[in-house]
Amino acid sequence: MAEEATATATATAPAVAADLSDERLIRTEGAAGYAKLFLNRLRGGDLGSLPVILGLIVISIGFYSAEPVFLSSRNLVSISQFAAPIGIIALGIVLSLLLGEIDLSVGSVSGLAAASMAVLTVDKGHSVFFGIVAALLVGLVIGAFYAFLYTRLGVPSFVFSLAGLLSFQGMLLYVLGKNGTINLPSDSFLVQWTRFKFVGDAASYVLVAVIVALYLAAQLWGAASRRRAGLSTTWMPMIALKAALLAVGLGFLTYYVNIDRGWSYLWLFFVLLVVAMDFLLRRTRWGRHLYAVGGNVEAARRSGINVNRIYFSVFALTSVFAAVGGLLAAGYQTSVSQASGTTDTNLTAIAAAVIGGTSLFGGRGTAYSALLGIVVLQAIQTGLNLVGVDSSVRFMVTGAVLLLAVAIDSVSRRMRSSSGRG
Amino acid sequence: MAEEATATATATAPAVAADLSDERLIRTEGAAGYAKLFLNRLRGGDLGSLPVILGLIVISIGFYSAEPVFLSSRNLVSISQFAAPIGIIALGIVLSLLLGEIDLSVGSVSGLAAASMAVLTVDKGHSVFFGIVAALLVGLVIGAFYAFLYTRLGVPSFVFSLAGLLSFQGMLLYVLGKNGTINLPSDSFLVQWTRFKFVGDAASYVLVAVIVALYLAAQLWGAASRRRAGLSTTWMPMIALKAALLAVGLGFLTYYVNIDRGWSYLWLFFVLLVVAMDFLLRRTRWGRHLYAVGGNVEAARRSGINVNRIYFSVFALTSVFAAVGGLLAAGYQTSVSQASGTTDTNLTAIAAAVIGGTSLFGGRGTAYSALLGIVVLQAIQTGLNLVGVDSSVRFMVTGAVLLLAVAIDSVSRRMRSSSGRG
Amino acid sequence: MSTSTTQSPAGDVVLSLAGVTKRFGAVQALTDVHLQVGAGEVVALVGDNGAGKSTLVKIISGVYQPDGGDIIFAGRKVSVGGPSEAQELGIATVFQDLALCDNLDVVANLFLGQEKHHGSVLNEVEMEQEAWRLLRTLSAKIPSVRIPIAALSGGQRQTVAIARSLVGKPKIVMLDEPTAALGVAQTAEVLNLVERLRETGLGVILVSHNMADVQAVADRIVVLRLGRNAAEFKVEEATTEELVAAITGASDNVVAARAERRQGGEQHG
Amino acid sequence: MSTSTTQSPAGDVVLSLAGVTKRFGAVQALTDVHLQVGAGEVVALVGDNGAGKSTLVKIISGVYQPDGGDIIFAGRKVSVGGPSEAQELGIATVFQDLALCDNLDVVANLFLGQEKHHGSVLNEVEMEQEAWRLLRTLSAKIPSVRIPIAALSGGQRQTVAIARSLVGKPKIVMLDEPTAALGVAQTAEVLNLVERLRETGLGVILVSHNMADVQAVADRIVVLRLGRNAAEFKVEEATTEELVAAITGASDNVVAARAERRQGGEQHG
Amino acid sequence: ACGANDAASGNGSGASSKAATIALLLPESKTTRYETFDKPLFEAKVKELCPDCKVNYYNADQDEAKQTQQVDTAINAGASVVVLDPVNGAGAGGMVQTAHSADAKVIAYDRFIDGADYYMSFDNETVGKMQADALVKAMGNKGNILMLNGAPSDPNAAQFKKGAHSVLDSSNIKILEEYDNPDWSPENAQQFVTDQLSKYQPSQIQGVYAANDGQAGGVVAALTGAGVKPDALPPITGQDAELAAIQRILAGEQAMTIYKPIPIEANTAAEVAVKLAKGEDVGTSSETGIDQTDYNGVKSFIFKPIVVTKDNVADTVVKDNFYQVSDICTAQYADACKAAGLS
Ligand SMILES: Nc1ncnc2c1ncn2[C@@H]1O[C@H](COP(=O)(O)OP(=O)(O)OP(=O)(O)O)[C@@H](O)[C@H]1O
Ligand SMILES: Nc1ncnc2c1ncn2[C@@H]1O[C@H](COP(=O)(O)OP(=O)(O)OP(=O)(O)O)[C@@H](O)[C@H]1O
Ligand SMILES: O[C@@H]1[C@@H](O)[C@H](O)OC[C@H]1O
Ligand SMILES: [Mg+2]
Ligand SMILES: [Mg+2]
Repeated sequence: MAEEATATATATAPAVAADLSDERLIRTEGAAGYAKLFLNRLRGGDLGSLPVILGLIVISIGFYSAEPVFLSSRNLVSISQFAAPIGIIALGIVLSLLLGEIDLSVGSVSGLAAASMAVLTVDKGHSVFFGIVAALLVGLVIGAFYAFLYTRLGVPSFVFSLAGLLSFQGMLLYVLGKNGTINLPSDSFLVQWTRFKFVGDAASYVLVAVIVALYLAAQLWGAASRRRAGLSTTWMPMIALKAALLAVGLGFLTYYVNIDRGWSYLWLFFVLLVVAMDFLLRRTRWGRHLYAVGGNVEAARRSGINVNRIYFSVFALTSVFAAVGGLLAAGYQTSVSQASGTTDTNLTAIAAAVIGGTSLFGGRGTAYSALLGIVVLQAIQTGLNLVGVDSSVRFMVTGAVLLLAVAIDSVSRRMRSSSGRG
Repeated sequence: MAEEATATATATAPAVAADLSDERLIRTEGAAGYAKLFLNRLRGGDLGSLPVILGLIVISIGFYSAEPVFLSSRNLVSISQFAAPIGIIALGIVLSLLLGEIDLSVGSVSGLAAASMAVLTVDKGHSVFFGIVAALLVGLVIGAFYAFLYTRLGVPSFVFSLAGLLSFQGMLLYVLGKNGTINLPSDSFLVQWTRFKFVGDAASYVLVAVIVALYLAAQLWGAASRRRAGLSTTWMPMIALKAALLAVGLGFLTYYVNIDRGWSYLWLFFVLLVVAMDFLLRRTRWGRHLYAVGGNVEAARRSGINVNRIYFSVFALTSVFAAVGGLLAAGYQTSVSQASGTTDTNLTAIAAAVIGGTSLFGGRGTAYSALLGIVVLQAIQTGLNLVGVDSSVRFMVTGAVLLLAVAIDSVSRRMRSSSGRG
Repeated sequence: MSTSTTQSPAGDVVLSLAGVTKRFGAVQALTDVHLQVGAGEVVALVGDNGAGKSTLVKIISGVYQPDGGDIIFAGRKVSVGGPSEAQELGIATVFQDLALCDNLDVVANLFLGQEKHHGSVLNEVEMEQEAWRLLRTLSAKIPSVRIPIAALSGGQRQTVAIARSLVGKPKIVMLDEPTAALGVAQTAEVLNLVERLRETGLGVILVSHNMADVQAVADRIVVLRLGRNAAEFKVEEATTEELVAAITGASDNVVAARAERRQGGEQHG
Repeated sequence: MSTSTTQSPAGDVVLSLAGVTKRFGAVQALTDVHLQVGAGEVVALVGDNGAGKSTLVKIISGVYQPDGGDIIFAGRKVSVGGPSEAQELGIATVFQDLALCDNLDVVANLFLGQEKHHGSVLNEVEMEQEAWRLLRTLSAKIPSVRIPIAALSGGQRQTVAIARSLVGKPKIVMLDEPTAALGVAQTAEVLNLVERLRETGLGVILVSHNMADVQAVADRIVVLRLGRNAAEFKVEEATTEELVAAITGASDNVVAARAERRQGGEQHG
Repeated sequence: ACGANDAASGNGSGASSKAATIALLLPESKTTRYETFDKPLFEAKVKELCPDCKVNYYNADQDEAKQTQQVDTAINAGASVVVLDPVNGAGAGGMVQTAHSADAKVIAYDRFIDGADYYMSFDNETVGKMQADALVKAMGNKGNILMLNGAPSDPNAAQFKKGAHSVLDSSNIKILEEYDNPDWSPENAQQFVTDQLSKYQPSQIQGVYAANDGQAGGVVAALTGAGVKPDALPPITGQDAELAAIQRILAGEQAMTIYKPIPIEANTAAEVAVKLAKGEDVGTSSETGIDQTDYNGVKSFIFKPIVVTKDNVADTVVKDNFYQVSDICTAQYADACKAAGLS
């Protein structure tokens, strides 16, 4: 009835699209318009993830000139494989950060999950499938427990995840028992899948074609329904251009990695998860509510959102992703030990999310930041490995390069804010 | 002239103190009033650091029943000595957190500072004084560089301090060079001062008397000037009671630690720093501005506060405190090695600040949280050392106890917020 | 000052409060407050700053839990455990602090918690179309609905918050100072809107400091002073002077003094 | 609609803007705006929601940098690089979003950046005493000045923000919708205050949507529409209808329509 | 599975190529030996034996996952021989597979890896035994000790622990408390011992087993901090022959350390690596004079660790040029040096 009440709209719909009728709006039309828009964005510093990509390019050129192997097909494939497990963990961290929360225990959880799987399959003789399901359950239970601590008792996430970091490391030791390291059988499904599965030559191009077709279809369908609703649409040639760029870019990359082994299942699985999370975050009610809670939890609550459910889903997903990452890392490494997940995993995963552009303060960031961030970190690490220097120098250079990669982004943001945006 | 403009105040000052005239205020008068106020606060959950202290008491009783040595004079003295160096680092972290920023590099900075001192004094034969000054300068320069990155380039603190964590660890390795561990001469001032200086029996009681006298004087002077200004004052018997409690409490503790070696200079130095920082934070313009920037940086800037200066001072202090902590730890350990500051230092210092009650999101917390937090953490560690359990169990119990200590606080806060406060 | 406490509201009583009490630490914000709203009735809630109006609104909308007192909704005693329960009962609220998510755009804020969707996928196009319709109804001057709320002017934000309350099917709408930041045209539209809501049989609680607006649209005026019921008027019974006197608790108040001074007709400048 | 662009303000010109322009991404918020304020003059800045009033205020107070245009203060061309520079020039501002620190108490917020101190130690007693004096002047209904701002009602916060602008010795005071959340008594006090500021020779810029208030205290009224100067009136020349027409850009607007309808005298309810 | 087996093609580094690439992977950098001795010695020897060969160096910072990646990177960079000191030997099978699938040979350096082509090391369990033996001897096979083991997350620590226990458990020595020190951290060692001193009198502790020199330093700090005079310290063990430990040994603060004469290890590794790279035959005894043996099915060269006490500092670390006398005998230790006849 409130809708009836507002039925007496003031004016009839204008000739221009409803969303472009304000006369203060600077219009974007045709090629020139887009060029101008792009220039304005450049000047305003509103570049999305462009600066981090730029950072990545700078880094790559640097390492390439020091050691050409860096950009070899083979090396790119290995970077992608190593990036995947921690990238998946970082994806979970992105979700936590979007809520303005942190999870310091993803490393321990990944180790504990992998150890549980290993003990169940290798020591106790259960099937790999059983082991994987059990490991995922470990993640789920931990996440649920975190959600309980947060929503019922109000313990800050920093504290409970710090406690988890310690406790689950203890459990990892406990589960592994005296023997310590457990080697996974090399014919185990997990080992084979993570290490030796690649998409075949032909299949990979089919994949590219399907992706481009899907993209194009989604864009055109979106444009059509906006036009039907009397709203502005993206300029058609622009859509075509973007699709073409996508096709050429993906096609070339595929050609290039096919020189070596091609796209690994491991990497594709990670990318698929990122795309799926991106879709969930941007296109579903759950994602919308997640951003709302991260932006202003009180406003979200007053809007009738079930805030506790959002916290539950995020803590659970973060821990489950940690478990998945731990399993894949174990498969790729073919073993689980007392050190699994305990060294740099936490910091790397959190750093990846932040470097990719997700804010620590909630409400700002995308699923893609996990991908971008982990690729940057892995590229730095691999590059420095190839250059081959003493640890002292390597540490110093890692820090410096990291700073460089992010500083480009920061400076461009700074330009934006001084031009009044944000 | 704006003051002239407002000279025509509406009503003459009422008979009650200006700050108690609102009739909605629930009054506090006499012993019964205070008792009621206290009960109300208990019920409302507004307990300050009481819950964490309660957590500490629960922990202590637990460990005491498992191993009575835990509460021995000797053990308390050694807890206090171990707590001091990291406590000082945590104090710096508190400052960063009050701004809503983080410093992940305090561990590396503490190690680098200590290594610089050690190399200069032991290898290069400079005086200890020179070494200490150089180490503090290292901290200062790092902090200043951080401030530059933050205020000029807008790099987030998480990122630059992560870069610092790596780079300064590299520099630590570099500075120590091929010899690795450096032993400090046992007659070195730093070693002697951190390990063997204790306040004598008589002197310690004099100290207690002075503290109580100062407290009383400050309270009475405050009350007098409030009365002169027509504002409400604390009920006199309350002041007397608090002073008496302080005297008895401090006196007993002093008596108890004097059974062993007494108060160490190291611990007193830490406490002095905490008290000094507390004073600076609560009673000076700088401290006020720091809280303002942490609470709402835009509002602070619009109030004409030089926000950049605040950031500079905080990043500089955090790094300098890290350097101080590193020096004291080196003195207490009588050596510096490649591992100095690189293992748990960061996490312990940050955890101490958070457990003590400082918010990760800026604007809320006190200098005392560093003290409280580090004592809780050291008590847990010492207690577990004394009980002597497997490392797997140790990790699990550490996590659980930590959670317990903070959960008490969280639950009481939760009660408060459901009763409408904060 | 004419105080008539027993009123039979226009239609059936939708909401009725009795003996509501709320304390914050040392401040007693509400003491034994009662209030009734009927279907198709506009009740204005007025009072000085800090009188407890917003606290009362937040209690009804489930944001705060009262320390004591009853809430009777549609004849049934209810306990509003949280904002989502209030929404389920059919209570829509425009909060004084707006409660918008700065990081989300206008469309997302408008439909927050009540998104339109195909299956579980958001229907952005329909929401955007509907957003423009709602905003036009309120004469909103918003250049784009795809910019984050953080980039809007004060009045633009308030318009968004008001438009929010029209999404869904409420039985009662509470507006806490809805026109404070609005321009003259937008204010007029909101007053029109309140009248349309009344015509469709909704109960409306309107909190406002603007006596002219209150007198223009309200059926009944409830005055709070220092957290207590101070007076209640039928709108046609009350003069502005009486209202102000009830709010401030004195008839020789600063408002009266100013009015008199200006009556005196001296030219300034 | 009578537009008289060349005005000689009451005293010397304190502040004058020429050709000020500001763009936010795709939105042109201000285009070639000019404005003058004299000593002892109250200039009202009015306009629809999103017209650019607050943006203009923020440019003068150094919060935003203009994309183009000149600011002339006390006869000198200045560039206001930041809020602290504005304060040094003697520009005090009450922002529409108040810009208070929620975590600090009332006293701390009132004196933020201008604390009273002995040496480097804060003089809390003097500040608290002065705080009560300032708040009483504004008829503030604040139970305690030692509770954090987060615990205050909307109007109480606004009162604190206004009181802030009286600390120190400004030459010009800008009030961006200062009475939006205020009660009737507090509003009257603020209007009194504006008049007292004028009497002491300060320049005042008052942003408001309340035409009655504007007409009561302003000397001159500047109208912005969609980011441009739309009209300028001497207060005694302008009728409310003319003002509204200038703001909305049409004389057959919703406000006029409402007024007419109510003139029709029908009883509601 | 396509492509997995032709991975090495296109690298142009056949096993017999003259300009072969050899990868050296070391586990961490917080222990001085690796970058101070192993790496430079190995590089120098390779240069000597095969001037055209290239050595690529990697350090894993005690992170298994990082090392896995480094093996991959090494292969990508064309290594035909991988000299691998694993962070965790027990879990390094996957790395060997990776190398083998690219036709590269693996030498397990210092820590055993099942499936490696060659293994050369000081045996970890033996190290633990030697430490315990020295301690038992110094204590006259009676009295109480505190036992500080390495990090529970470090698989080598378990081997030291096992070796030490095999001796201690069958002796008359009583272990009062035992501790697995996370990160091998000296700070933790100091705190652990200090805490025990709340429970036991210093006089109740007749010896301390510390698994490495870093921990030994923490133990000394704890005991002296509790008022034990440096010359009254009980026997304390160590390992790694860190400079700081040698100094403490001379000053009488530490009883012993384990010196692993790294030159011989590094040189042998270089020799075998170059031979493998050139496709030559690796003889049954090395030019460094070590006979090849079989250790768990892997062709091995096993070296003897050496116990260093005050008496043989001059004959071991100084003689081997592991340290210069001037490094050891700083002002603080001048007297102790003189007493031990070092100059
Ligand atoms: N930080 C910002 N980023 C982007 N756009 C902005 C920003 N601030 C203001 N705008 C836009 O500029 C225009 C003018 O805003 P401004 O706040 O000046 O309006 P106003 O006249 O104060 O309106 P109101 O009466 O509603 O307060 C609005 O359309 C707004 O969307
Ligand atoms: N969360 C809170 N914590 C503590 N005190 C509070 C809180 N919320 C409100 N109060 C106090 O309760 C009293 C009533 O506040 P409320 O916001 O209901 O006033 P109001 O009538 O809406 O005033 P206004 O017209 O200024 O909006 C005020 O004195 C305020 O200080
Ligand atoms: O030599 C020791 C090494 O083998 C172990 O892995 O880490 C600690 C060192 O002391
Ligand atoms: Mg209110
Ligand atoms: Mg505005």
